[in-house]
Amino acid sequence: MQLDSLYQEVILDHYKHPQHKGLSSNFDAQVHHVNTSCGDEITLNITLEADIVSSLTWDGQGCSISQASVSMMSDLLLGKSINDASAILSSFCELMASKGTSTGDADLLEDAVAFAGVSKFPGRIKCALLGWMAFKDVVIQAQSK
Amino acid sequence: MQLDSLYQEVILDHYKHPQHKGLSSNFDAQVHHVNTSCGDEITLNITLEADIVSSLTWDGQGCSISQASVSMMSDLLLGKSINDASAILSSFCELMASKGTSTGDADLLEDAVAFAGVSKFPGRIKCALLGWMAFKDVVIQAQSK
Amino acid sequence: MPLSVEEIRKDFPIFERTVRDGKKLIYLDSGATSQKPNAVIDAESDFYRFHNSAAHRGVHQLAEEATDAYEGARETVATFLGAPGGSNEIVFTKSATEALNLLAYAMGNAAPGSRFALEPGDRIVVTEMEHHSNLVPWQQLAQRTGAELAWFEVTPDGRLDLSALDTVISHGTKVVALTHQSNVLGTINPLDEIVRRAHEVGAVVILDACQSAPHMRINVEELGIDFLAFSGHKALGPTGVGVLWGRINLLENLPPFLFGGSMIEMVTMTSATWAPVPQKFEAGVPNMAQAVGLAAALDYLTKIGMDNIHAHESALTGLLLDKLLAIDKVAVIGPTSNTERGSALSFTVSDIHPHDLGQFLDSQGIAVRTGAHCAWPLARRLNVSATTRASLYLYNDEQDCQALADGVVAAQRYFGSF
Amino acid sequence: MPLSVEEIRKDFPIFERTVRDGKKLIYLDSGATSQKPNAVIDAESDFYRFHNSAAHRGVHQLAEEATDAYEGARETVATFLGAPGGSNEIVFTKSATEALNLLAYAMGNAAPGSRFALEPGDRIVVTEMEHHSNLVPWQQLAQRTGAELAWFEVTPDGRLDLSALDTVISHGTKVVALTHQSNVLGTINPLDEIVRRAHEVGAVVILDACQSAPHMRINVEELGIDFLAFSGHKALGPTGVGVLWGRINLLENLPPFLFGGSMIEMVTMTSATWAPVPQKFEAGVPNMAQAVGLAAALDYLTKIGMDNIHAHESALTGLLLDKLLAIDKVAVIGPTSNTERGSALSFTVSDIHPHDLGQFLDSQGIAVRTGAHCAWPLARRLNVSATTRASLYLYNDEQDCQALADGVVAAQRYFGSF
Ligand SMILES: Cc1ncc(COP(=O)(O)O)c(C=O)c1O
Ligand SMILES: Cc1ncc(COP(=O)(O)O)c(C=O)c1O
Repeated sequence: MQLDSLYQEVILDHYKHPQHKGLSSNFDAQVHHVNTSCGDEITLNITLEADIVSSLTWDGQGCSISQASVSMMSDLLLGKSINDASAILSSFCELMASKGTSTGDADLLEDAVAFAGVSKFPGRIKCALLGWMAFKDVVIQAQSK
Repeated sequence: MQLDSLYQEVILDHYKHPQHKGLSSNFDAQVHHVNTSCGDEITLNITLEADIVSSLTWDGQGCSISQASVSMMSDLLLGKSINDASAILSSFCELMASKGTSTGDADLLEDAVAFAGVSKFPGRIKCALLGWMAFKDVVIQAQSK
Repeated sequence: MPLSVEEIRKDFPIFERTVRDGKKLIYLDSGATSQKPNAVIDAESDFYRFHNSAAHRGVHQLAEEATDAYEGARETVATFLGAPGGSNEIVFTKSATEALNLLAYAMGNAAPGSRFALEPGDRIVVTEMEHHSNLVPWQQLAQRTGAELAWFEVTPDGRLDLSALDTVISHGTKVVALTHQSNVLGTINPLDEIVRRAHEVGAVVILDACQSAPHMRINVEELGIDFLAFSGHKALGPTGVGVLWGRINLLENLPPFLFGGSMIEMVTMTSATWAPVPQKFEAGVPNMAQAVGLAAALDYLTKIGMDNIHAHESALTGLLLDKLLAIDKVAVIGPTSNTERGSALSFTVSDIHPHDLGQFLDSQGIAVRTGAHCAWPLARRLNVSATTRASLYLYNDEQDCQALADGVVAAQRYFGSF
Repeated sequence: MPLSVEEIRKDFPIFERTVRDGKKLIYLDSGATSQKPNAVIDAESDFYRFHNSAAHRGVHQLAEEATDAYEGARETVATFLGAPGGSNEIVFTKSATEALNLLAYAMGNAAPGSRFALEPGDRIVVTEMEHHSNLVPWQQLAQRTGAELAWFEVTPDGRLDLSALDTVISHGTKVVALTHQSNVLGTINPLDEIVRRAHEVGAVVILDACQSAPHMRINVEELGIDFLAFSGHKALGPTGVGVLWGRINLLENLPPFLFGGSMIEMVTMTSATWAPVPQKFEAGVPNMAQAVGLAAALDYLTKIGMDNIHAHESALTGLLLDKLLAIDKVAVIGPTSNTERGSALSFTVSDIHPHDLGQFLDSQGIAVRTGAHCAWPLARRLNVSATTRASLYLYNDEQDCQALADGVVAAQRYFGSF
């Protein structure tokens, strides 16, 4: 069933047990992103040490895809350099744009390749990208401080 | 040929030799009406004596139908009482709305029954009515003075 | 007269297709947009095929035919709404959204002191259950003019709280704009008292009939309102056409909105005067084919009978309410009683996010809408950031309702590991 | 490559019908609205038949398909215009008239002091040959903001008088809005100098491409302009759809126009923020089927080739000019030389009022337009209260031109008794 390619076990796991959820009280920058078409919301806090993402916490509400995606993302990007994080971000965006033709770069994306199936559901791509776009934004803000 | 039912000889006559054209210098009321869809224009002057249309002059430019119609109208309504003129006006409007099914009330409309054919050409009804609508308007203005 | 849904569906070509690998299409999203019968699709194509030309703008036969078709559509709409002033009271817009913006902008164009001018001290009244299209234009008008925006609140069971009617619609209220039926809750709002009070203080009543005009008999005279807007595409009609109805004397006094060809009387380089109503509000070559398609839609609806359609939907709504409320963890957002409500039915299923539920239902061929349904303030007031909405129309039947209930249960099973 | 008009006509069902008791239809009114090929009619119907649903608004398969179709149409338009910023630079409106009003109103919504705000001392520049749709919105904006309206005059032979370019486009000019091709004269305006000067003083250039985009290759980047508007229905597309193109950074800075569903980011009862471009400018359920139909039209045009179409029309225009000028008492209003001109051709025949001429031609099956063509100031400047206009397109041929010339001569005979 095609639906199973969307709702991978690891995605539902993250949805049930979100990682790094709960906003840190200190941060270099904070952004709030909303998926205007369905109302999903995410607030993302970042702290950078030198070039490294030393803290990445979030809060939000929304569907399993948006929440699992931000959970997995924070797991993945925490401790990475901005450069490495950007490469992972690009790779994830590429995967989302692949319309189901790519399985994702497992070296870079690790568990996040589970989102490959989302790319077949155009209505859900924005959900999967919500946290990632917030990350892109929050980095710019943290760096321009 | 259907076109001939539109361009009756008497209509072309009035177009070539318009009656009461040239605005009187004295008047009780003056109106300026425009056919917005084609730019035809008519200015109409009226003078009432008691209840009688004692002067009705006009100037304007436009197609044969609009110019002939106002010419014939001024011929027809000059000297009539407001009541009689209104009856003639109603009868003309009815004829225009008849979609070619009526030949017009010759007792009231006299030569203006020649416009019966116009009612088959919806694009031209406004042309034929231009002067008559101006008359309706100018009477109201003259009476409210 | 009960509808023969089987017969009706034959008129709608989309039901010949399947979705998601051969599943039967169960379309429960008519509140977003309705499907179209062949009569409508053909009316629009036939206009292009046989009569296409710019209405009001030529002396040739095609222009005559196009004008007849377009103005004939206006007559049909006037009759459909029971417009007391006839077809001159009907303005074609591109959508209800445009119709509502037209009113707000036109009022914004009113000369200070004139009938529709708003200024500080004046009030615009809306409700908390408005669609964004009947809220944001008024927010903006209030901001531009300094008028105050006030609103009726919504009770927990999804009705308008009219307890403070006379204070909310205060002296100084110039506009009362509200929805006839909530697109989220299904609530049908009672109008009599609101109209009475609005007119008492000299305000005009603007009705957003997007969710009512397609589903029940509307007679603007009986409702006593002043303006009404609805969208063609929710009423079996084409996309790209909406309707504004207004009382003729009000339309005549309202300044124009869009400026350009066909809405003018005279133009110089620095000034312009306006054509009579309704042309004054229809700048540019109009959406003729869509107006003609909408007329075909209204003819289709009228033939089946608006009262029959409403009765059919009411019966299905009652059934669906019962079925959904019987499912564990399902909460209906909006009136759970089947009185004064239409067939838009929003609900939540605890533990399953609406977006996930909608996705699951889609995999079963069931089309619903999820989210805040363009009514964020309402969602916030009712404390639900998103819901799942099923909305019914004349082509839905009991099987569709059963399929939805079964789908919800199956979704609970699918996501049960949560 | 020369066009095969015979083949092309087979694509347009309207040419299968006759007019006025069996006469062949000679359609010379494409400047008002073009005829539609089957590809366009079918694209619109097929949307309703197979994919109809509200774009951007559902999780179900139909909503995905509708979104794809609608956004795909946006891509097609972006490619057609050579939009440097891609499809986000394309806003679907209901018409060119709405697109131009959108710009004027959105600028009117700009906060004082911001990029697009106009105030006393600022200037808006138009030309004397504008269609009312690109004149009256600017008149109104000038009136509302206190900005000054200035214009380029038209020379007796129907060209823009640019001799005072640098004074007309003064420092303080914020907007230069002009037509690419006059719908009355056929004149194609030279843009390079105007664009250079406008940008020198910091003004944006808004091009009304209603009469050019359907007839010649347009590349907005090469033209160097900032905004462009055209109507679908004049470009083989459906009625009820228009296009606004704008540079992405300008669109991003421009306040919205219509308010409502789908154009917002967040809404409370008293405030709202906006969605990104282009959604910010598309409130409500969009005219999806019409956008899809327009894309089919642009595909059709592109397949034939805009350069081929332009060459075809140029050749016919030259021919028609010769034929008309050879007739006694005929005067062409607009350039009589066939350079920098499109295929809209206005003329007068002394002693025969255009309305009567048009009526006579109609009786011969020939569809032309008569009047002031929504350009009153131009008519007044050229001292012709009305003209007869023939306008050509890819489905016209030499026989059509000959028929018109013969028709004019026959009209002179018919009305000869004058
Ligand atoms: C030059 C020009 N500008 C603007 C318009 C307005 O286009 P529409 O009526 O499709 O909005 C037209 C055609 O009517 C036109 O020819
Ligand atoms: C209650 C209500 N008002 C207004 C609208 C706006 O209609 P449209 O998007 O067709 O302009 C809608 C639907 O979207 C609606 O449901």
